[in-house]
Amino acid sequence: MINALALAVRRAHRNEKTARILITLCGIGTALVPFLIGAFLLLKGTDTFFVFHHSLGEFLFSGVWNPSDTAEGGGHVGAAMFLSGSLVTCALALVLSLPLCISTAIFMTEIATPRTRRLIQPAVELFTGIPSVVYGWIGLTVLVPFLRLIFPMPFGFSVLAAGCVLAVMIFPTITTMAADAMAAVPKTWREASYGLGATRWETIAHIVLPAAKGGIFTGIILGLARALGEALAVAMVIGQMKVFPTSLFLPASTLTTAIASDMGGAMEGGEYSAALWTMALTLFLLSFLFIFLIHRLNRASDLKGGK
Amino acid sequence: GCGSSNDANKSDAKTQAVSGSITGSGSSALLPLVKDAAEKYKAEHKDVSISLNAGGSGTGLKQVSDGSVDMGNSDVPADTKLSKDQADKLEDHKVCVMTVATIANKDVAGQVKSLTRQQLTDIFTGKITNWKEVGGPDEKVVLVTRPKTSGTRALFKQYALNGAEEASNQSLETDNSGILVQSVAQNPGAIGYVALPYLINDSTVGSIAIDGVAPTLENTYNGTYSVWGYEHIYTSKDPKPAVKSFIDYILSDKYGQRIEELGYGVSSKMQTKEVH
Amino acid sequence: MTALFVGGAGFAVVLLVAFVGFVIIQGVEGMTPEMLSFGPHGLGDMFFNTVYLVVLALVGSMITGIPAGIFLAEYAGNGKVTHWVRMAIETLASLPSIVVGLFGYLAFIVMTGSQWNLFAGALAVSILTLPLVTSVTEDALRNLPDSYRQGSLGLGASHWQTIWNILLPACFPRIMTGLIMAAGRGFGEAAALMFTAGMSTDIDWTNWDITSSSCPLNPFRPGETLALHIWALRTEALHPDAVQMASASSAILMIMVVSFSLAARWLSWRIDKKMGGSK
Amino acid sequence: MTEMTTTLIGSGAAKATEQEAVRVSQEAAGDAEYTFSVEGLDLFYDQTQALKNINMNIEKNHITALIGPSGCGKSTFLKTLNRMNDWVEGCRVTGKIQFEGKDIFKEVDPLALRYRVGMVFQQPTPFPKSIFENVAYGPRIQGISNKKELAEIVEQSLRQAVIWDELKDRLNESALGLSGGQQQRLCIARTLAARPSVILMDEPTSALDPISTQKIEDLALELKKDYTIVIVTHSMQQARRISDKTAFFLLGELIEFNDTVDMFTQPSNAQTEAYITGRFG
Amino acid sequence: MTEMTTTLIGSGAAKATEQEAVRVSQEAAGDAEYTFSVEGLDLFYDQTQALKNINMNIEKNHITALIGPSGCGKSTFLKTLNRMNDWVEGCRVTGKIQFEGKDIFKEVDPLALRYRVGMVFQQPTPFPKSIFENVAYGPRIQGISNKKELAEIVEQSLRQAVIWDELKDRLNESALGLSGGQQQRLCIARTLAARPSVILMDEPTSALDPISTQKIEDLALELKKDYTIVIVTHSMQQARRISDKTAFFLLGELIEFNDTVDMFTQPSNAQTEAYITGRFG
Ligand SMILES: Nc1ncnc2c1ncn2[C@@H]1O[C@H](COP(=O)(O)OP(=O)(O)OP(=O)(O)O)[C@@H](O)[C@H]1O
Ligand SMILES: Nc1ncnc2c1ncn2[C@@H]1O[C@H](COP(=O)(O)OP(=O)(O)OP(=O)(O)O)[C@@H](O)[C@H]1O
Ligand SMILES: [Mg+2]
Ligand SMILES: [Mg+2]
Ligand SMILES: O=P([O-])([O-])[O-]
Repeated sequence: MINALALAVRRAHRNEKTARILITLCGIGTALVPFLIGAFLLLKGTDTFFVFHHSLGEFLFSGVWNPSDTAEGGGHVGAAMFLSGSLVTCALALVLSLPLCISTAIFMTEIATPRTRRLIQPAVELFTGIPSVVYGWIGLTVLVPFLRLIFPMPFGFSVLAAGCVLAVMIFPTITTMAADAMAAVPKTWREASYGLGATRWETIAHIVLPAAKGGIFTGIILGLARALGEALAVAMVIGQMKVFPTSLFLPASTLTTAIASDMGGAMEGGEYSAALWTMALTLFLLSFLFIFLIHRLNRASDLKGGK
Repeated sequence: GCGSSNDANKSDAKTQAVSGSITGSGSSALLPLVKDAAEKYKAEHKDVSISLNAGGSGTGLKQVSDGSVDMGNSDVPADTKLSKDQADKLEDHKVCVMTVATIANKDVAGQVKSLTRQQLTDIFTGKITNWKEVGGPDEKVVLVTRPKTSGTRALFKQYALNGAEEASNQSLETDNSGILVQSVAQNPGAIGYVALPYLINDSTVGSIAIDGVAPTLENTYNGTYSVWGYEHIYTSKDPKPAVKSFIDYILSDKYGQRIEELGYGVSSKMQTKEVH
Repeated sequence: MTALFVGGAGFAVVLLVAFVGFVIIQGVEGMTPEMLSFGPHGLGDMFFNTVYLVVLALVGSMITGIPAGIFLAEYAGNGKVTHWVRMAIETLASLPSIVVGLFGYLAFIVMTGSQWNLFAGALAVSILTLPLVTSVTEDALRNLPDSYRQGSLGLGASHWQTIWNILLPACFPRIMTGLIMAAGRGFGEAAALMFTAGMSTDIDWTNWDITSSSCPLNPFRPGETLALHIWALRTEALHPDAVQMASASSAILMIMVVSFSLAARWLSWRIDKKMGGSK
Repeated sequence: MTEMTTTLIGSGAAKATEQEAVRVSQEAAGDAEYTFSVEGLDLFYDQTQALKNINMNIEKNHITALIGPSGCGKSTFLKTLNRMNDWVEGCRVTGKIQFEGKDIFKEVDPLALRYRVGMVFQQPTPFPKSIFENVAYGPRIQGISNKKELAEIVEQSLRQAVIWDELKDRLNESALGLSGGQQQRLCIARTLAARPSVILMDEPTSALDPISTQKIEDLALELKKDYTIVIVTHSMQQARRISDKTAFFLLGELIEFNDTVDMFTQPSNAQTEAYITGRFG
Repeated sequence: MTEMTTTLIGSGAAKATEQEAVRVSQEAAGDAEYTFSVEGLDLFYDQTQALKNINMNIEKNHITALIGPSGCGKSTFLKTLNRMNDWVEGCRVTGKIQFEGKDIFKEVDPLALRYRVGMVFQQPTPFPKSIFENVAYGPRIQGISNKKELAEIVEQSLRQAVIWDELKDRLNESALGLSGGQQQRLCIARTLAARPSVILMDEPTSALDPISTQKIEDLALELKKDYTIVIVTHSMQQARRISDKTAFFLLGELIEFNDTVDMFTQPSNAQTEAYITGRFG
């Protein structure tokens, strides 16, 4: 009996140790994946600067995009038009969808009865799962002809079309995050506000929205990250003209569409492919920056909110 | 031969039959032919699986050279896209001749039947921006082109535009020939270029002659139309049996007839000695 | 004021329903029996590839994702390392899928010297779903009542015994829900597969020799998925009914995603009911 | 120190009384005998009845304590008094409650009612804003935006809640950084700033340490000069220490309602006796 | 009915005693005078000290009650006895605790210690498993996998916890479907099944209705024949009703420790008196 117990204890300790090691390995291993990806991108993406001797300034700010598809190099790798294309489409998407996101989130958490909420919430979350190529396909076959019909634009393919498709894509991300953040505002704050004679709007404006600010911003950043990273849906509707996004009604290119269409054919080890890898590296760094921002933001609100 | 498709000695045929997988990618201009050949070939060789992609000649060359596909299809010789070292490691199979045609949206093609080489160059380099400058309707010129990795573009640039670089910042770049045809058909005032086979069954766009010479197979054979090139299938020096057998099939006389039906030219009929 | 918000929400929901409805109806209208067949002219092969690839990907992300979630919820303290691990996993979650696709192409195709194959595609997708599985597992563990942990530890169970015997079984349904969500993500993925799984497929349904490259079950063969097929069809001007094919593919994908999403809903609703009903 | 505090409270209270006078005359509060008089009150949450035929009069400037085991309906009753239950889905009320002679369900606007009947909760509920903004919240809601006027109200309310000295140099810090006891007194100050005449308190000290509890109790005794107070407590000792009247609830029924002294020395009901002698609960 | 239950308990208890004897002799528990003897115990959560120099002996087969206002360290002290505090981040302990003569921090494996010193929590903590599996959990952890043996232990433990008759036909149902009182007794049975010699209970009845409370109290009195029991309670009445010894904690210090009867009739400390007469807390 005593041996049985001692044995059980010993076995428990041994299993504990093994499990802890394995699980820690998996945890650290998972965390290494993005570092690995980062390392690969760094390896390939810095060729532009170290092998082909372009300056970071040229890559970021020059509008001359004419890399040579050879290992000798000698072209121009100004990616400013792709960068600005990405930023403009993301900003446009945000402008288009944010009002809808916030009002839907407010509706879900503050106005809807639990029954309605139970219907709407899954519907909104369903949006998240819709494949981006399907968005792209509908954008291509419905939105683009429609835009060509109602606006004075030569192609239909345009920054506006990309903005619309992205707006629909990031809507669920921002809405669910914002709704979660608002729902997480303690009921007691609402009660206290009502108890002081505040109306629902006063409570939402003065208590709920300020308190949920952090979550809403996190949602916005995640939405932007998704918009920035979307390749195919944008590629299907933006027209992929290698110009700066000067008009809503004209085509343009983004970082992702340029990679998606040119990477496959660019010569391995050539300047063209190096420039594309540098764009991929840029995307990676931007996502990292986004996450960093979210953490900063949350930490700041923790400090303000914590005891 | 035909015996292999005979049901009676099917089991025999199977033991001799090649098997394995073939992957190919590259030239979208050559894709219709390779696809057609694959379908016919597989009818006789049930154990071979063939997967094919477009993507552009550069893509095909790159991928065959890094080994991610077995066949790299290209409109241009390998050494124009790859380094000498890489190109030397590949085996070239010239399977046919491909003619590149200038195409335009119907509204333009109805009025502008032919352009001079200079006009064409001016249009594609962005110097001419309205069709009325070349006798067409008062409509803006919309350039629809292919990316730098395209073999069609390389041929067109070399033989139609006298080597002038097209104005890529004014053009809609399309991933392959198929979508180029669609885009030209959908956009008024659009002009682009595509391999002849894409026009065989297509009436949505009109073709434009160069210096009065229409882009047809006859004109290519007799040397009057100069925008053409050999179509290459590149493989490694020592391809898998299945790959070898497939390429042999394409080059066989039996399949030769089919090539013209699809809109490609047969190499042996070329009367000019130009090397494209 | 209320009207404004109700209007906004209503518009959004109507848009969604219209969108889903449109895709499905348009796709189903254009469908022909041939499209639904398995073979060179149907979508059946792509459908199979999609399911097969997602299953492989899920297995991949489960094997590392669930332990990683356990690590974050149970074993990682609150130190700097944990902070970085968490940040790394969040970064992974927000990486553009095309970047992951490029990485996959480099790591799983070029460096291994292989050709496009389903397995490489599955690995790329599993990288994309890994953070989801990890965070779902972590959240599920964290949301368990503390009483489970206390009760078990108080009886002299070790930490691992507690996790294995009490905590994991208790959050199994939630992890399942997470996996279903991850599957939904996998179905729709295309950008990560462009350079890994290949954009074509050719399989022989009579061939069950797994080493043969035309065997459906061989993961080391090129395998185009439905989502990728939509992308590829866009460029297929030669195919006479490319548009209908793409619409049909969209409809099939949409139906899959909607039904998986509903399944996940239903499952978590069941859990809530069971937990709620317990009181 | 205590002397100073007392005088400060004195002056604050005096001011408050002035304002009270103004408001009362404005609202023509009538000469209602009781602050609240409750008649035949039934309350349902969906199907379940949480309050059963409650009849009770709550006297002005008294502290009324509500006691009873968990789930007996004390909080529910309290929330009904300023119609906070309006916000609860599926909550239905029948019966009549008069506040200063007016039917709160028919004759009084719920917002106006809540301006006059303030509430303090079990857990301190400071908003994630500065201390100043917390206290100024009620007045702002009521439309006061003049900086000087707000500053005056804030100071006066914090003084009344005997927390001015502790916080006067930290008015712009976040209220979330305060200790539990300070937070609770801040919440009382916030309620006072809305210038109510009744304060409802739901177990205001149950989350607090003994010293903070003591402070809140002292405060309640001080405030009762100017306000009517209704307090829910789970501590019979507390009820005994501070209340004038005690109501004992059980399973939604008002079992006994009496002067606190009488209730604890000679309960007229057997269940009350069992409860206050600790035989259950 | 009650008679039957009693006899059942009797037999169960008899069995338990047998086993107890076996175990005690096997483990050579020594002839330690006290189950626990605590010397100079200090406990810190990060910087804050939650227990200050506690000295206390807990006697075998007695019920020792721990009382004191919220936050005084009762739960902390209880958790230290079976080293559940090991799991709390930032918790440091100095001083000495002997369990049956052995230093629990040096000479006893924490898992083995918890096999012998069981714990019942404020909220019932059933696992989301069947009733049977809940009770069998402890034995399984200890390496028992024989079906028949397990079934025997489960039945015996449920009998000891006076819940066998209620549950014997539902052993395969989920434990989450039981009422709060049943769940709490199930948790006690689960603890008993691990065959401890001490049972620590942290406010085991505070989430329960009066009738369930009564049952748990009866059960504690019954169990004390075979087990040493330490119980934290917020109800002085409960301490008075069931405990032999009472310890009064205040702000982390053990203010007074005495026989329950003496403590409540003639407290030797002024603070104790203030607390038990309800002047604070
Ligand atoms: N929002 C609600 N919906 C449904 N039932 C509720 C709701 N709020 C309270 N109840 C029920 O009404 C009854 C009375 O609840 P109430 O909160 O008033 O009790 P209480 O006396 O304040 O208890 P405690 O001392 O625990 O605070 C309880 O049975 C409770 O379960
Ligand atoms: N995990 C922890 N980390 C930091 N401080 C803690 C922790 N647990 C408890 N404390 C602090 O230790 C002190 C004693 O807590 P403990 O839970 O032992 O009190 P208690 O007497 O059981 O109170 P209650 O009657 O409310 O249960 C309290 O001040 C509490 O805030
Ligand atoms: Mg209450
Ligand atoms: Mg405690
Ligand atoms: O035939 P291409 O696709 O290379 O133009």
